[in-house]
Amino acid sequence: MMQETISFTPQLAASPITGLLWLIPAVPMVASGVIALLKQPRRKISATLAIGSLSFSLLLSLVAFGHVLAGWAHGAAVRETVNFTWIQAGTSHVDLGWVLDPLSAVMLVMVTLVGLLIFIYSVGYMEHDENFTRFFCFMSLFAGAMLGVVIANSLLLLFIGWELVGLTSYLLIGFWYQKPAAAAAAKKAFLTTRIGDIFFLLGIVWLFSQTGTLLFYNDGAGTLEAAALAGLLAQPAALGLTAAGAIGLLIFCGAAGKSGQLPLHVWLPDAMEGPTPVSALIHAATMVAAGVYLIARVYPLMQAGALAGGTTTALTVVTWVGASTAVFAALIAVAQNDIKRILAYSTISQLGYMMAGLGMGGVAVGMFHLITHAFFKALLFLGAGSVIHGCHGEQDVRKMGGLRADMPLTFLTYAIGMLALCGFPIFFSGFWSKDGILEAAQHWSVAKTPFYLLVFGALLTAFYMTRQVGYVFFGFWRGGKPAHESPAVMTLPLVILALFAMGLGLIGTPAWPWFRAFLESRTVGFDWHGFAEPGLLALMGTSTLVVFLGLGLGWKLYGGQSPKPEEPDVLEQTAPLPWGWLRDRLYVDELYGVTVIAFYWWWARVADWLDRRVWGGAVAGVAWAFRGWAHFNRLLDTNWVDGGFDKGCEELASSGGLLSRVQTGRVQTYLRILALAVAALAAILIWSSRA
Amino acid sequence: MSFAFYLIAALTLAGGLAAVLLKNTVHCALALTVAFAGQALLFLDLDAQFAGFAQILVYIGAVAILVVFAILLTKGSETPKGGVYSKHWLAGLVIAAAVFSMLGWAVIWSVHAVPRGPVGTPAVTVLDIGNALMSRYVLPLEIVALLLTAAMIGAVIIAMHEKERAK
Amino acid sequence: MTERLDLIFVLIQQWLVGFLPGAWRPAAGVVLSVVAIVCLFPALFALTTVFERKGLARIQNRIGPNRVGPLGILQPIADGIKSLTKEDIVPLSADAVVHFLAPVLLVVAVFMGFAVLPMGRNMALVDMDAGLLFFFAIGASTELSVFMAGWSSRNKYSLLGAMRAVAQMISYEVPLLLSSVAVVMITGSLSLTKIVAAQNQYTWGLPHWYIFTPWGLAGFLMYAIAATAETNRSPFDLPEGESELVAGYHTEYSGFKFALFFLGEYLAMFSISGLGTTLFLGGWSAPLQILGWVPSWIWFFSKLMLSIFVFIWLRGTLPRLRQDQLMNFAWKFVLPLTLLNLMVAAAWRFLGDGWERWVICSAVVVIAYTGMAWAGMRHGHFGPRSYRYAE
Amino acid sequence: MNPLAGFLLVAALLFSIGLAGALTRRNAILVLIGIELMLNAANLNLIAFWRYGPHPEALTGMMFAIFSIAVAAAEAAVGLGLVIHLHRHAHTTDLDAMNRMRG
Repeated sequence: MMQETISFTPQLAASPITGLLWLIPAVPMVASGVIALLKQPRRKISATLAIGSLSFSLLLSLVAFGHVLAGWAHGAAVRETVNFTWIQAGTSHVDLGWVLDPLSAVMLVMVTLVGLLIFIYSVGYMEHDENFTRFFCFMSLFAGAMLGVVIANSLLLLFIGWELVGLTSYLLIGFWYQKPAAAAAAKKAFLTTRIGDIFFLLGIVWLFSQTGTLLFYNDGAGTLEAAALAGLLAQPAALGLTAAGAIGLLIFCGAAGKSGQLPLHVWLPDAMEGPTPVSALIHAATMVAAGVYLIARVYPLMQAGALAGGTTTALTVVTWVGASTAVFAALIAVAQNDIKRILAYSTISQLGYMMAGLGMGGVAVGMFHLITHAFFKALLFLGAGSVIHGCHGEQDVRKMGGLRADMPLTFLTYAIGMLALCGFPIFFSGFWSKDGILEAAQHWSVAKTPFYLLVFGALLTAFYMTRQVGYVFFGFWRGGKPAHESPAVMTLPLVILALFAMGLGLIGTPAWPWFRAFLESRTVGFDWHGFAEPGLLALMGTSTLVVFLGLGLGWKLYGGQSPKPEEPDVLEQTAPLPWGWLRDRLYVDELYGVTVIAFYWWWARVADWLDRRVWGGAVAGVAWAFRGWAHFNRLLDTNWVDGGFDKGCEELASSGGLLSRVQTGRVQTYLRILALAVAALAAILIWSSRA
Repeated sequence: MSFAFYLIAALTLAGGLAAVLLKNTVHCALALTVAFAGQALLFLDLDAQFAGFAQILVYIGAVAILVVFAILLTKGSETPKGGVYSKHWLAGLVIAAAVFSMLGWAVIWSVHAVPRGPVGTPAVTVLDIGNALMSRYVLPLEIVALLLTAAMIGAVIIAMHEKERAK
Repeated sequence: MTERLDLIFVLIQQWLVGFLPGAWRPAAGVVLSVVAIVCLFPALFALTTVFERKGLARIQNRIGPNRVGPLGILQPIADGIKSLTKEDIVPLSADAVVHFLAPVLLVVAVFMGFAVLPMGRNMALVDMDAGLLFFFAIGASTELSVFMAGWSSRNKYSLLGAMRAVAQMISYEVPLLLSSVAVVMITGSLSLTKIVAAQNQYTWGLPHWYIFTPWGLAGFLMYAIAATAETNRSPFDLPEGESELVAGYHTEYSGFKFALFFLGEYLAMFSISGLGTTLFLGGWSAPLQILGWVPSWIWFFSKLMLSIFVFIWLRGTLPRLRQDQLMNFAWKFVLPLTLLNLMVAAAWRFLGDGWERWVICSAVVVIAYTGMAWAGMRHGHFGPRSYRYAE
Repeated sequence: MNPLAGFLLVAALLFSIGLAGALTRRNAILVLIGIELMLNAANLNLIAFWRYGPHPEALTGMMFAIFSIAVAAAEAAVGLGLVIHLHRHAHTTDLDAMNRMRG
């Protein structure tokens, strides 16, 4: 017998802040619900609600972060969970819960902080949009869902948040649904990520069938804890994989879909059809990073069975996919002209770096790049938004130019973001986080190719960013109406993000690997000898060299010159053929067009034919048979049955005439009959009970 | 059977009879309130204080006023031409008498079969009633609340004057 | 000595009853109390009429009655004699029986309300378990007498006045009841003596009157508004608006019957003030602990007279409302706020004894009042509006 | 006489009076008045059974009567609303005159 109950009794005595952790996603969600009920003209209230709720979440996240920090300072690895049973069906039950540990604490602070800044920025950016309240409704919903993903202690809760995040992404990409391109992009994003999600769901179901729980941590009974992992390792799957490895790969498919890894990256560039703050928040800083976060979250599962210093099949796949995505996307970015599209490919590329970092260096390496990237990529997108805003909606870099004079603040912050992304040495966070990944790649035991791929990617990154900045901010103005600087509500978040883009590198230098120690709950001290590790300085030198090479190459080709929009690109003049390939995004979309979509087209034709010919024919045959039977019946009816019925109906009509005399339409007649009937009934009852 | 009971019963029945028999509709309504008041007194005689006061509050304070309003709104206080009784008044009277004889017979025949409760006044306070309403009878209470809301909306909609929109 | 003074009426009653044989004593005690009430309140009524006329005169910069007796103190006696000796006119087409019954029913019903009011320590005529319900049940039947008066007079002004009065009384009875229910929720009893006993406690020498709580203050305001309307006093005196309806439902009454109506209205004012005093102002309890030696009935009647003074003050100050404003005010402002007040009272009950309940309840009440007032002003619910004639 | 029987007989009489009124009067409002009397008689029965029944502390009859009073109030409101509507529609409250089944 099915028995469904919802009991909300936490199983563990957790600290007060962990008990209240659910408020962090809940408050923006509630705000979203309230905003959904508001009318469109209520701009101020909706923006206030969204920003206020997220500020509250930020505050709580900071408290949670402080709690974890305090625990760490006392030498304890903080991992507090609150679990509860969601569905109880017979003896088996599905549990949900949330967890507070260094990983989720860091992500909470990042998501709420970046989110808050982007919300504030949106007030300025979306100022003239008629669907202002709808925008903030979706954004708040997104923030809530994303925070839900972050605090989830259950693969199921994570998946719920994951799908909600996908939904809001769909809604926001198609925010200007009047534009056909936006509507198509939204559908594309939704369907493409769904492919990954199906595999992810398969992995979840498999995991549940193997371990009977979806909780990550549950006092030794969670899926990420030793007992369950040992069980998974003992279970062989196909192709020489263990169950743990196979599930890990399935989960990685979901992550690849969401994080735009090869070959499911095609939706992300098109997603730039959405408003720019959306691109910044969802498609650069947070949602696409959710895939990386997912891998980091289930890292024990991915790593299960690895020997000391070794790696697993799952992690190897992650590494290869990440490294090739990094180079692949960076190559395409070189030949793009849309300011946001360049950034989108750059995001894909950087996500590849993170994946590779996770695969080769562990959670800390990947996560560090995730955090720094979130800040500088949000900065770049918001800067791009500011540029677009200032250029009256123009997105083509060839039609800009010389903006450093018109938009000084935007230029300054954009330059900081760009240098951070390129990995300009010492002062910018990107340098340190990318360096961590390169170092891990250098020491990887399986192969050296990823290292070379990533170094090449770094060179390309520096090159295409220089190209973009050269086009946009240097040279002379090639557009129509002169550009103007954006209002303070937009530039202020830029400045704050720029500060973070520079300063965040300090917490992850080899001399003071604070971030890594925090995630792994080790003690840390400041030590110059961190730089003295063999090969490290050489590596840093290499990467610096590569960056300068990229910057210099870019500056040489694009700096200060301002080709007309109609003129072919400098590179196109030298090598038109590969340039064409790159401009057309290496034909991945077309490949899908001739393979997947063509197959579906063909299959739809087949199904259509089947429907028309086979099933339709069968149905038509049956219909014919029934029609024949019906004709036969009609003959019978008209000759035999009707006569009898007519006779009966005449009888009924005459008796109905008798009865209709009672139906006078007078209420009191009815009442009278009713009363008589009651009296008679009472008499019968009493009489019968007497006997 | 105390003297008070006979007095109150007589008052109630007289009020009821007057409500049914009088010619002027408003007088009928006023006689009806007398019957309601007598009924409330009967409740008090039965130690049902709460029900008695509720009876006064609801019936005299609301239902009687409603009836009076309805009479005035339908101009019902004027005596109609064809008399106040319907054509088939004799049939109605006979049926009512039949029902009464049936009920009276049933009461007299079966009342001794009812098991007797404890002698003396039952100690029921308003607090007990409140507790019962909030625990055992909470579902009926909610349903009645819903019903009252529905009835209120329904009555308003039925009686609302549909104005033709001239604009 | 102070205790004796406190219980002086109870003692006098017992002393008087002591002369009778034992079997008659309970009945005689009740009769004595009834006689006391029936004598006391008309006397108070006489005093109040002159007080009101004097007070209104002060407000309007006049002198007021000053011919009969010193400073016009004996004016009510002269008025009484006048109305008793006047001719009792019954209109020819009037329904004589109903015309006669209406004022009698009014006065009887109003007098019955006093039975449950605790006018001092141990000074409630009947300590009924459902006292508050009794009070409202009896109060509801006064509407009927108003209707009877208006209808039986066969005068269109009387009928219009009566219909207005009944509609108004029904409309304002709802918030009146609801604001009292808040008190019942907190006290957990419908018995008025228990309600007073619950308020007769002191912290730091200050009383626990319900008016000193957020929900109590809000409830008292609503109660005062509804009570003013329920007794057809200015600014809600439309049913008797002499400029529109001559004198409302008692246009066709003269002489003693008119005096009865007059008496009935004032008695209703007394009883509703007495109930307000009992529910929100601590009944007969002293305002400060150190004043506890003053006899309890003095406190009750002082508070009663204070309320009467406020009634008079309002009458002298505020202009009359329009019918649509009156109804809108009842259903769109007073009723929602009393409903909210119920929730605030419930929150108060379940938030425990800490300071949080003060903060939360006060905040809710203040926000609701300012919000409603703001919205009302903004959408013009209380502002000027074109008049829709009765159809 | 058994006290319960007294109350029951009074209730039966009241019920029959109400029924007679509902059956013989022409005015729709008077029919409603008759029905109100019948409801009251039923309530009296409930209270009487509660008072003289075996378990007065269970409050069953009392509760039934209280709910019945509440429902009767709703019934009166809707019924009178209908009568007013009918009057507006047919310009009469005479039930004998209202025998058309169509509007």
